Amino acid sequence: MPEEFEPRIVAFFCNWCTYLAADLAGTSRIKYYPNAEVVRVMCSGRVDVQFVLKAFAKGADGVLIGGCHPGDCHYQEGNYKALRRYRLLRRLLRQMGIEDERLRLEWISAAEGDRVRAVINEMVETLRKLGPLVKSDAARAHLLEVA
Amino acid sequence: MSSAYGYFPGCSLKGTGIAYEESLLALFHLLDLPLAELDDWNCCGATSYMSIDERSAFSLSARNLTLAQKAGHRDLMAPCSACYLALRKTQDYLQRYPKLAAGNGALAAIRAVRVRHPLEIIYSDVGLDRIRKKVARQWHGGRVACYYGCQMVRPYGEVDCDTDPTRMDELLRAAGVSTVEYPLKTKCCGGSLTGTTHEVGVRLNYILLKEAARKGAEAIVTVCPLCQYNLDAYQAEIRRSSKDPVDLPILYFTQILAWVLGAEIESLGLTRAIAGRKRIAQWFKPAEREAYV
Amino acid sequence: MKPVVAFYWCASCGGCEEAVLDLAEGVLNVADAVDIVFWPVALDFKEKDIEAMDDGAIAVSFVNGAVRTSHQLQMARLMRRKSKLVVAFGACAQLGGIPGLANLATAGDILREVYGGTAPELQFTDNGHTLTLPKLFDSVFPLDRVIPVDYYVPGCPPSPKIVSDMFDTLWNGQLPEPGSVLAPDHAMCDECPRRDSRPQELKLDRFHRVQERVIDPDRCILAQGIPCLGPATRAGCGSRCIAGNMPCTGCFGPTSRMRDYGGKALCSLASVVEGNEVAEIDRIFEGLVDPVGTFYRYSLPSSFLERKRLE
Amino acid sequence: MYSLKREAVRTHLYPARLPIPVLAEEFYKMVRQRGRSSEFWLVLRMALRSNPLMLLGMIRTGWDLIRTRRLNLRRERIRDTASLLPPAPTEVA
Amino acid sequence: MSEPFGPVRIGVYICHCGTNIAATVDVKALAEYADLLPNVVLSRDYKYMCSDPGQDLIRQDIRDRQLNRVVVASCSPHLHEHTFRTALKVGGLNPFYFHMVNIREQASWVHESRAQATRKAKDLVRAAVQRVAFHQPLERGRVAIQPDVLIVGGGIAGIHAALTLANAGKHVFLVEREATIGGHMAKFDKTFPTLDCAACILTPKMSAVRSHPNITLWTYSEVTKVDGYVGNYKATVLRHPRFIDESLCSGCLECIEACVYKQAKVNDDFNMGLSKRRPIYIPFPQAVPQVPVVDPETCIQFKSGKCKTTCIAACGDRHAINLHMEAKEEQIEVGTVILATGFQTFDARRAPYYGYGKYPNVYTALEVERLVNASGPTAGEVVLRDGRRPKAVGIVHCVGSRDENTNRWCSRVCCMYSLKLAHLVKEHTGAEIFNFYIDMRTPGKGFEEFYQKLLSERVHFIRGRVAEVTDWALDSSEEGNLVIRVEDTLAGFVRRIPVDMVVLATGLEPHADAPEVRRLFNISCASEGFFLERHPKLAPVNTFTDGIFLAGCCQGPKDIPDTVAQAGAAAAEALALIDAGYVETEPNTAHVDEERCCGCKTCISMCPYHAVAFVDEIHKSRVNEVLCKGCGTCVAACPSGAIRQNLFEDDQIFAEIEGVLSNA
Repeated sequence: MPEEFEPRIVAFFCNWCTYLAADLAGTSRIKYYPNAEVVRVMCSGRVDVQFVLKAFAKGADGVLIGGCHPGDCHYQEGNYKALRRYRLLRRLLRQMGIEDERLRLEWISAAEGDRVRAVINEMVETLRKLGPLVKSDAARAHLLEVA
Repeated sequence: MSSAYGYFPGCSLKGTGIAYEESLLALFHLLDLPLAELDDWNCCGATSYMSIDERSAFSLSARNLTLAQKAGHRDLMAPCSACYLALRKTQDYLQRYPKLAAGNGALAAIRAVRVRHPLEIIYSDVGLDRIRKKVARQWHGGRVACYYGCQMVRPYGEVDCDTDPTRMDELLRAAGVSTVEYPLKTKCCGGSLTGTTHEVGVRLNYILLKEAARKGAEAIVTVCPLCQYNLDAYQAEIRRSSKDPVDLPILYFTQILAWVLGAEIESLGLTRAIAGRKRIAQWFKPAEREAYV
Repeated sequence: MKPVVAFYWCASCGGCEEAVLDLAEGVLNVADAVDIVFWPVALDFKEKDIEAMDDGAIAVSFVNGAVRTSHQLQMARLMRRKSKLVVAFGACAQLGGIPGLANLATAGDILREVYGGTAPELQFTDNGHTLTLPKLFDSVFPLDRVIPVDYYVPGCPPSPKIVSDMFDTLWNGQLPEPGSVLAPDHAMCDECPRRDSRPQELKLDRFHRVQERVIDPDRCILAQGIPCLGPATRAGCGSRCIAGNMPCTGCFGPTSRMRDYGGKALCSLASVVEGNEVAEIDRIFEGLVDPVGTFYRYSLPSSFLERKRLE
Repeated sequence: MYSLKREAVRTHLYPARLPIPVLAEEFYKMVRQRGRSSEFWLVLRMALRSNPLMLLGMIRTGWDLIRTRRLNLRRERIRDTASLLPPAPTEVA
Repeated sequence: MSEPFGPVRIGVYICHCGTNIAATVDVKALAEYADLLPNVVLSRDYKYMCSDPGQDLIRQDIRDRQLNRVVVASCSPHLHEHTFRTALKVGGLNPFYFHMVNIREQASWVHESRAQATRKAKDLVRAAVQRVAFHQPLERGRVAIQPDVLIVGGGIAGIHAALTLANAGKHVFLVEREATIGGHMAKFDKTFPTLDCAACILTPKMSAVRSHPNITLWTYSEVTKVDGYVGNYKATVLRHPRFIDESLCSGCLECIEACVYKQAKVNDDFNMGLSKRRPIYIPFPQAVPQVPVVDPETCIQFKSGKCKTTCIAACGDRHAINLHMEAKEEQIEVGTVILATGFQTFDARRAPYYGYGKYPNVYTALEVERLVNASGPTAGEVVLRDGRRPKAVGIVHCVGSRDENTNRWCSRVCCMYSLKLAHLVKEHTGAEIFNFYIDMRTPGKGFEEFYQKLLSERVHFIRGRVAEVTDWALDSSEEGNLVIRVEDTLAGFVRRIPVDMVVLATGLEPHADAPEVRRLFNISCASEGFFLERHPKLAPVNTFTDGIFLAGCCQGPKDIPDTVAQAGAAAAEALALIDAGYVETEPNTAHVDEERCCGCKTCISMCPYHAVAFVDEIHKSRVNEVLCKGCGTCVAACPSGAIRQNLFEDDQIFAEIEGVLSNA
């Protein structure tokens, strides 16, 4: 694929752990790739599968969901709901020809600013290798051919 | 994948440290741990090589690691502390700076092979309990000081705790040998200084010997051919210069362990000792007068 | 004079045509009430007859079936041009329907599958006569993806009640907001005869396929571990499947507040399983053999992703 | 640390005939050519190049080693000495 | 979209945050870009949006330009969302017609390339502009604040906070794990830099706690369960049996004298094991409450049941001793909680090279605190374990502090307490004292002066991290001594200092069970494991859980003055809530569109707080907005989209997603 491909990632971060971790990364001036853009939700349990599908449909090459570590959820169990949806959604995406690496669920606590960097950088590098979600303009054009 | 441990003797074990090799082979035989000497291994490069040309120093060790991997060894055992460190360090650096590995295709080998020291192999893979069970001879000899030296434990601290190693003590105690608390156990033996700036090297060894004696040790046990040589070879000279009547046997931990586990005395290279020969003769009695436990 | 209406079918099974006849004698009222100018399945009119008509001459066209070939596309556009109102009739026209599952493959895959190596030629000439086959698209499209649609009638097929209500609204009632679905806007659980048997704290620790067990005819089907999409599916079907002791597979499609039917349904169903460990969760979901077929059975072409990713 | 030492050796930044760098150089040569070091020959060469007199001091130790059969006079080498050379810098990615 | 006040009119404000943002994000370009976005009627950039003039900008524009939506792109919403919402409110607009974009923590501070940071900032602003168009006016709910306060931990922090609140007329439950309050401070002899005696300043406060009518003191107790939310916490306190009834005991301590153990055999924890106690004991003479404890581990009656129980006899008709006492649980309801659970000292065995546990004459600082303490095991005599009086003492700084291998942080108090111990030990013994330090850190009122005083007392200061403490003697002068090996980085060579006593200035670290406590109260820990404050500067005693405050070393190492100050601050925060009488809650709660709800009950099992209930009469679900904490899990789970969440509506989030990607 072209060298200059830069993946776009939509990141849904929970307000209490992962979003704070991102804030910590900021205040600690930890540098990471600018490819991920954060949508804040109160809890990873709020992340509706439709959001993820929407992001992919609108051109995201990857989607990252960040929640509190198991047992640490600010709302006790929201992150487990997220985990269950994630596991099933993953299988659906496979059927739709979308690789596992494009959807990640990560537990990142408010103390783990550096993990935000690690996860995002790692994901960006993986996606660079995978290439864009919509492989060719031909594929893009196809859906428009009739409309 | 070969079940045998890859065995990297290093130059010294073919020379001044030959007793180490002899006793090591005897011990591994007793514990039925298969060894396979690395074919056509080359010098580890030690520290001197490093001080001329770093890159080729790494490629030296990389070659050995590659040989080990080609031979299908999961573990590569280096009994000499200097060899152990050189190999381990190469592995570490090549993983951290892959560019170093470019060209000699070592990276795969680097990841595949575990560099290990016999002390840690016996401690982890055999374990104290099995040593206790396998004890065949009662130790009548004196208390010993366990001397770990510097290169085996630092900087990696994988063979044993880097600041306060105890595994040799634990193993020997398990074998019924009493050891003394030896504060200098990780100080340097001087390495090649005894050959280059002689006085400095010998002084270091004098300190080591004297402190061991003060702590009530009647022998020092080592894990490295160079430590053994330095401590062993200059005691006469030390006696002359310091008027201190030091005469301590300097043993390899493999010699004591193998003896306690019932190895042929002849197979342990005990007669190759320079200092403390009398004591050695008393402690390691020939077979017929043995009290079996 | 009577309102002029037309029926047309694209990629469909014919079930929707049946649905009209399912009105039983009601169909006669319809026949009396309207003047049918085009109905390939029942009456012998030709495409050129429609082309001959003035634009907008038809009051309502009822188009069922999804759009899958160049000819269907052309016909859809023709019907649009000639009609004041176009009603997407049935799940296929509204959402893509069962044929929409073909979006897991490409035209190439399908032709290979059906004809082996030899795909049919699109044109064939024999002593002066030229036969032309329409082009098979790589994807199936819901009607509103190719032409503007005024109203939707859900169902596979639409239930008689929905159909008769539709006719009432179209002739007698005043017209609802364009784009609306002519069915209630709440989920069918509400109408489910078994709704009270659903436990408050439902937690599923495994899933079964219908053929794997005998379904207790009095208990909530989902509570028996069989994926039932009633909670996510628009009401109006008269819960015929449930009456037949079968789970709801979602033919009536989403309510107005859902944007991706399958995604929402999956999200909801996944929320009520047991297990906090990946291994256990995966074990439970093994029971859902075919997620796309389960959640997008009727709506893949109208989902956010529309189809399997093209290489 | 080694960088400093290397630099010092390279620029001969040490008293003439200081044995440490000499040892290093001799060791380097020997291993580079033969793939292994042989203690006896190594020490001999070092002494000869730095300060032959130091050999006198070594006589006793030497004798002890011979007495205990620890002095290996063979000049060790490996078969495949070619593979010792590090990759040419050009190969470095 | 349809709009009560006509079309959507959005104002976008880009903050420079001085250079924090402006240096990396092209704020001008960003503002110009925003100006062109749909529904945006004006877009400005300004140096400090959070400043008064910044907020005034918003207020004026709302008035003059009829804005009905506001987007501010600046720092994290955790910092200033509230500030700007208030600005909208003052400007006469519903505060929830606002959305905040974080282009500092998520752009300027974490990316290097100006181009990329600016590109990302544009995406985020575009997303916010699209989102805010869907915002709805909302009203905050109010929650009444239960006036009682729970304070966990009876060290100086807990004590001070308790007294402050109690004196303000609030009722306080003070729960302490140990048998007495006082914490670490009770173990100290003197306090730096003033050298006033710890007991003299602490014990009056301790007895004040005991006697205060507004304080319920539960020692030997632990909080085991916490439910509820700000203003309405329900806590369960487990009270371990001390086998002596506090209400009956008069504190005469005759039972201890009467114990069949003629001399004490059990290690005395309060004295760091430097002395012995009996199975029935009182931690120290001034302990509060003045009530002994029976230790079932060692009491003969518990072990064999064959004790003459002379203690019970000694207690006579007071019958205070009850060896069958059982643990009991107390349920309390409080509105706010102050955590003052303190710290633990670094275990010196983790630094084997300093010989603690190997050489008997290597002590930790806390042990020496007891040695120099007049009421300590040696009545203030500084003597070694063999009874000798030390002639030379080495104090090793930074043991378990500022060390990659153990704890990386500076424990803040060690330099000063080392100076204090140096002074006290010299005073008691006249010994030569050597301090081995990396840097002397004396930032505090009178601290530097104290350091100077020590220098003039001819205490030796050697700058260098100690390599090891050993008994290896190089020559006869070192025989029988401990030798401290250190590189004297000022003199520039390695030194060997023979001493006969070594004091390890062990650092402060979080309690081993801090993670459990953290979960119990639903707060976070920072990377080192201390409890995480809401903001390091602006909210140092708050946590991210409303109504739960921090005081003392559980939040990070600090000395007594800072601890007391923080305890006061925590008390003030609690008081502020209590006196307000209520808190305004975030309106981000979920609600059911009952018209649309199909009664499938999926949502019921989603809510851990039982905020969603099924109403059988109407066969629909309903959300209790007071119980709802606003996580939105039920919203995502509602299969037909009948549940919605304020501030996180589907419309809003979809708009945001599309916004982020709409240039993709």
